[in-house]
Amino acid sequence: MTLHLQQISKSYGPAAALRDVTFTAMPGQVHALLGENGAGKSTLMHIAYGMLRPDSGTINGKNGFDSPRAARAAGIGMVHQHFTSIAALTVAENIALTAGWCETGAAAVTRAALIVEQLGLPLPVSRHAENLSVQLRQRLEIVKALASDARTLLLDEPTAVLAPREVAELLEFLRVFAARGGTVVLITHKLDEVFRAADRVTVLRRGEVTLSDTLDLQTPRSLSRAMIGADIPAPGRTVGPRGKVLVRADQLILYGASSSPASFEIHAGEIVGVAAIDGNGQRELLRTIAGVDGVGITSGTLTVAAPVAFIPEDRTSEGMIGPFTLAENLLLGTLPRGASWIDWRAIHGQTETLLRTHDVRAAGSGALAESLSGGNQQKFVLARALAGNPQVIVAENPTRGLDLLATQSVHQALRDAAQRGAAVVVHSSDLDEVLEIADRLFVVARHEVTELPTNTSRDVVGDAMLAVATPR
Amino acid sequence: MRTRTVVLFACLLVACSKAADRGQTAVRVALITPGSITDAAWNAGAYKGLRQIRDSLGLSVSNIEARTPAEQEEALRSYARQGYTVVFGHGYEFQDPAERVAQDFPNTIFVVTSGERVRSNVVPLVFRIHEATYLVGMLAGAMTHTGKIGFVGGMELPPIKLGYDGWVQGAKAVRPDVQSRVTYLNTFDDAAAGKEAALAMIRLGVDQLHHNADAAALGVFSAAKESPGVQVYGANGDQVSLAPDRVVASAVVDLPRAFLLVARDVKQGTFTPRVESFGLASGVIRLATNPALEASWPAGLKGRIQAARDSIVAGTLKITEGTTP
Amino acid sequence: MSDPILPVAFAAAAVRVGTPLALAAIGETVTEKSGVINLGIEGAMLAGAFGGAAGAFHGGLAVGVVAGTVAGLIVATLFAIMAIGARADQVIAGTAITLGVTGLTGLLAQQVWGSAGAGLSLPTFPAWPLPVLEAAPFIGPVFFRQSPLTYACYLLIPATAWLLFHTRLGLEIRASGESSASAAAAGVAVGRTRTLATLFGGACAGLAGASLVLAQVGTFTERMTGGRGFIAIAIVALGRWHPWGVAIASLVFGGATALQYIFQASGTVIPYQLFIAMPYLLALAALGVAVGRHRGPAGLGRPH
Amino acid sequence: MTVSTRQGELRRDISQAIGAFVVGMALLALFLLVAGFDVPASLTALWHGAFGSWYEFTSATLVRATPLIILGLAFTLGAKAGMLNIGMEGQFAAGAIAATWAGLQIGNAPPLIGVTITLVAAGLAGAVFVSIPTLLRARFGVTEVISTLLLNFVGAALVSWMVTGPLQEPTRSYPQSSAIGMAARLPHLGAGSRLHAGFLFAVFLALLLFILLNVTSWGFRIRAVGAGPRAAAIIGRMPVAGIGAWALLWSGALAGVGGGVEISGVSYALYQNLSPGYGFTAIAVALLGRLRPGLVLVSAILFGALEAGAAAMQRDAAVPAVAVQVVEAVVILVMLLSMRRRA
Repeated sequence: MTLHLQQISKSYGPAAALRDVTFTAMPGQVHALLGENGAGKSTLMHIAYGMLRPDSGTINGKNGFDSPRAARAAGIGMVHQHFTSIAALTVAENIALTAGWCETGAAAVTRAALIVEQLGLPLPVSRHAENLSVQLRQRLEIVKALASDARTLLLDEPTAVLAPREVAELLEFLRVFAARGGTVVLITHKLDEVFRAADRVTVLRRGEVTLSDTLDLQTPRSLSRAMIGADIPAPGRTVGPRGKVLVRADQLILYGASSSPASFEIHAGEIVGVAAIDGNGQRELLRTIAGVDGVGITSGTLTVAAPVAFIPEDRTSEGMIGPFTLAENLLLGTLPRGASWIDWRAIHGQTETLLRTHDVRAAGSGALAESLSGGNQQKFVLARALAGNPQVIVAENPTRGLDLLATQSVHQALRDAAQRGAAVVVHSSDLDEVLEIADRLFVVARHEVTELPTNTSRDVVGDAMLAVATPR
Repeated sequence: MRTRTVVLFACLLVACSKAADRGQTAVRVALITPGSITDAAWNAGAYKGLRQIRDSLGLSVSNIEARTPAEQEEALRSYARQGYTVVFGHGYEFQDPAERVAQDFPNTIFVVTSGERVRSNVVPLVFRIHEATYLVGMLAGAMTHTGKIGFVGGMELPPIKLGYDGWVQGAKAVRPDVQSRVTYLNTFDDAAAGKEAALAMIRLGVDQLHHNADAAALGVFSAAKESPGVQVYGANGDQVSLAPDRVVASAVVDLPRAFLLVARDVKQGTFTPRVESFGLASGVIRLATNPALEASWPAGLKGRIQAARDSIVAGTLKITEGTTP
Repeated sequence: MSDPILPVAFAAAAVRVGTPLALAAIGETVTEKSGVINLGIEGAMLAGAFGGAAGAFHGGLAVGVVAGTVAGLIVATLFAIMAIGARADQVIAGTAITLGVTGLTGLLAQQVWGSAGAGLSLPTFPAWPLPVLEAAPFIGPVFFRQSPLTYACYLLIPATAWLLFHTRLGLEIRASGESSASAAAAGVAVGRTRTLATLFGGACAGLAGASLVLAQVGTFTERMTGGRGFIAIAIVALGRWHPWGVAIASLVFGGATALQYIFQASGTVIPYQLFIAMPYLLALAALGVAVGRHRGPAGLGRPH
Repeated sequence: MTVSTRQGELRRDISQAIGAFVVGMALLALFLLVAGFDVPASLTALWHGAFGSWYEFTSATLVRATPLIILGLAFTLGAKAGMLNIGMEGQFAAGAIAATWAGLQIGNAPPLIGVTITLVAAGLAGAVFVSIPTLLRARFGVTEVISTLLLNFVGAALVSWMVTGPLQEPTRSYPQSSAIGMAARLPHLGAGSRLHAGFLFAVFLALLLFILLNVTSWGFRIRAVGAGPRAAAIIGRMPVAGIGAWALLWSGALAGVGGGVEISGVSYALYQNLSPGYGFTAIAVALLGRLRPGLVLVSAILFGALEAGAAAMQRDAAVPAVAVQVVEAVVILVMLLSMRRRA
């Protein structure tokens, strides 16, 4: 089935998310939809899937779908960027829910078992979704999308949480699906995936189509220009002096995490990149080093120099308090222990200084955190973390959801901090980002920490991460 | 914000005009009830009395529901400030606040139903309901087959306890071995609770039920209605109509009549502060029997009840407080 | 309790007292499964009692049952407009609605029956012994000599369990309650599903109120529900958000209440207030011990 | 309405509160009209009963507002930390019991000391009463909404037992306690006025809470835990559950003090029906005051005026008392509709 989006426009208030976008995906092809974060890729696909109504434009000659249900009835299935399976329901129930089956209970289990068999995507159908590994949850997302006989499959950055070998399997599946006459739209911002899997490519930039063509005429450079508009200068990279040991783990075993003890040292001036697939214990490791969230140490010792700054992955719920002002959010990170009076004037002053020095665009120190854009929020979180001159900085996915320029500025800030003598530990779900920024490389797999040389090939790192990606 | 608050208060001060002097010479009567006047019993009776005062004495009246001590004192004071001649506080709980307020308003007469102490302008209205429940109890003692009688009270208030004492003593006078049971609901509103309490007693063998639980007592009647062989006795009003084939008699407190008597004295200028105590002799407290069931009374019972009534009126038969069940 | 019929009578009373609680709690279970906590069911129950009384007063028992259910439905509609339509805080909207309904039913009762009240003028359901079943030892007199509304409750328990766990709608309700965002992504109309579940809860609460009037006391009095709706909410947690668990919890609560009347009437020196507080203390203890960390639907109380 | 700063929030909060109140009053007028009452006479009575004279304003409106202020602040304190204390009615009862007990014991203590002991006892009792839900939540994860709600019924039974048992007056006939000692009573502000020093105390509490919440680290932690528990734990490194429990305890203590002030300043003895549902009305008060101590004060006075006015409506225009509950509910619902963005 051909998916034809004609002159789609969509605005949120004064900001236009999509302007006159025309997009066509043909049966038998994998069509890559490429673009920076915020370019409008997800918005476009949400419109195609009936989750959003366009302000104007048509889908296959009609006004768009009223609901995802209508889209599914038209043979369209979607795999979302974040998992949408419901943890407390079984795999079969999750499939039944999305596919719109009337069967429930045992009948649904039978039908689900048949579906996963047919699709060649095996899943334990009567298990609860919360008990699945990350790879199986991702597989469940695909099964859900295809269960109602979808012939058009939309995938929104499906590879973000997968290890390289799993990515390869997924792309292979998509190729086969297309070869059998299916239509695939693959949203990504990774050029290598585009070249490995796609037949056609469309690039969006700031809500407009900047390129749409068959892939064989394209080069990485042409796509990158279409995405970003200009060549991005490579960030300057000077490795700081390797200083004294600021983090030392000795025979460390974390509570609830089995496997062998970890011993490592992290020095001042270096950036340690942590590569791992979600759910393998990197979160616990990072949070234990940062001293937050109460992960217990079962045995061994961990010594961390103070002060430690932590940059949590989810800035809107963990990094800051939305309905608080920026001054209050600054105080949140700098409040001394014990009882004291608060000198708001001084804190507002500090906040204003911070906003200026880190180029955070906000209405002032009295602005509510939730009124800032995502990039500015992250800049603020980073600025606050660095303001206390931390010895150790721990960051989880510090660039998630940011566009390329904002990402560059975050990377630069972390490098600067390392150069000033801090020890920096960074995890990103994006292996490429880890490889780009790290001076040293840790892989966390099945709660085991292994150090690999930085010049290790991407595939070898991937294998190290994947060693544990099989169902537990 | 602060400026707005100041503006608000300024408005209030301007608005606080001299509203009070609205003094009138005509006799005006107010009633404060501690519960809803729709309870078909204690408060409804008082409200009926108030309407009769308006209709038959031609006085202007007002009433208010005040459930809490704070509201009760506020209401007493407000009526007194408005120059009401008589303010009925319908319950023992008005005694203390009425005494406090009365000092400041010597020209208003405060009548406290079920009160106890008399002051120059505070008058307790005492209903010796136990004189009637004694007679009702005699009937129950005579009518019971199982030898077990039961009582459902709303709360453990003095008039309710005293009524219970009369009921038990009356029953024992006729049948000394009678067993009595009592349940307090802690509510006057929850009819379902009243019904379950009554049903529990019926299961325990009780076949004669009496109550003092206002609206919640409707459940007692409902329980009796559906339990063969169980008879029920009304309280406060004549409640025969609730279950004509089951209500043997009611211990009536004729609240309207008592209110009317007090109001008439005030209107005629013959009122003197004293404990206004009403018993069988006054006609305010009386036994109302169900004529349809009188045929089923044991022989001679009518005479014994009449004799007991005469002894109570004459003062030779006294009902003592504090019966053990 | 040496009397041999007493255990039967007690158990029958537990079922009778538990019926309105179970009706309201089962409805609330469906509501909460969809992610909505409705403290307004106390109000819906009171409205149901009033509607049941007014309906029966004017048109007989059947009209009473329908009117009571509809009254509960109306109150739940108001709640749904607030809590689902306008995404207002559910706890507070429910509390406010209960407050308002308490006043409104008081006013309306005065309009319908005047200041004399309803008296015992309303028809009530007699106990309908079910043929054959009622003859079963113990079980018969306890469960099968009850009012038709109790039988309706018996039907409602498996029907609700079936609805929740064996139908498409039930799946959508549970999905909405676990994660409204994921449910929406799966194409569930979360707002509509939650509204349906809330209305169902309101109708059940209305029926519960009507059963209080039409199967138990035969009259309407102001504030007559006396907090039963709030207890029903505790029962939902006690029953771990499952219709059968809720049914058992209702029975336990009904038993505790029935027991306190028997204790009181049996004559003890223990203050009667302890008996009155007993069901609530029991619920608290059970919440701590039995429910523990079982938190119910993950999205409970969160607007979509 | 898009709001990006605190000042913007405050302006929005005030205008919405006023709007909700105005709409509530308009609906009241409509309601009276439909129900067949004399609307001008009813509204005149409402106004006079609340603000008609200095006496009415102080002795009716402010006296009724006093417990609403204290309980409104109690709810505010809990809600700021994300704890919904629906059980203030029960804590109020516990506080009243303790205050009565203390007031009966202290006899001839100097007045200031007597009142202080009485109110401290009330606060302690409120805290003890709420410690059960606090513990259940900390230990077993039971939501405080349900546990505090259940304890309201227990509180009512407890008062009922006290006035027929341990605290009953010596003749043991009336279900009430003896009057507390003079030392335990809050003085009246002016002869013939019902307004007592408890009102000033409530105003002081509002000021105190304002200061604590806004310029101390204690209050900042409470607000942070309520507004963003995850961020408070991770960035602020705060013990979230502990701070929440702490706030709930103080909320209960404040509600207990509310009961103590009612005994000390108004009833002087323990009765069964001490509260007409202050614990529930105060939730509305706190919400209308947008959980800001200063606005809670104003909104409590508005509710006090509404209730005093409703009493006068019944007295002078024969409008049934239950009407006021309908009005209050309407005000809360309109308020909720206007603040949905933050719900």
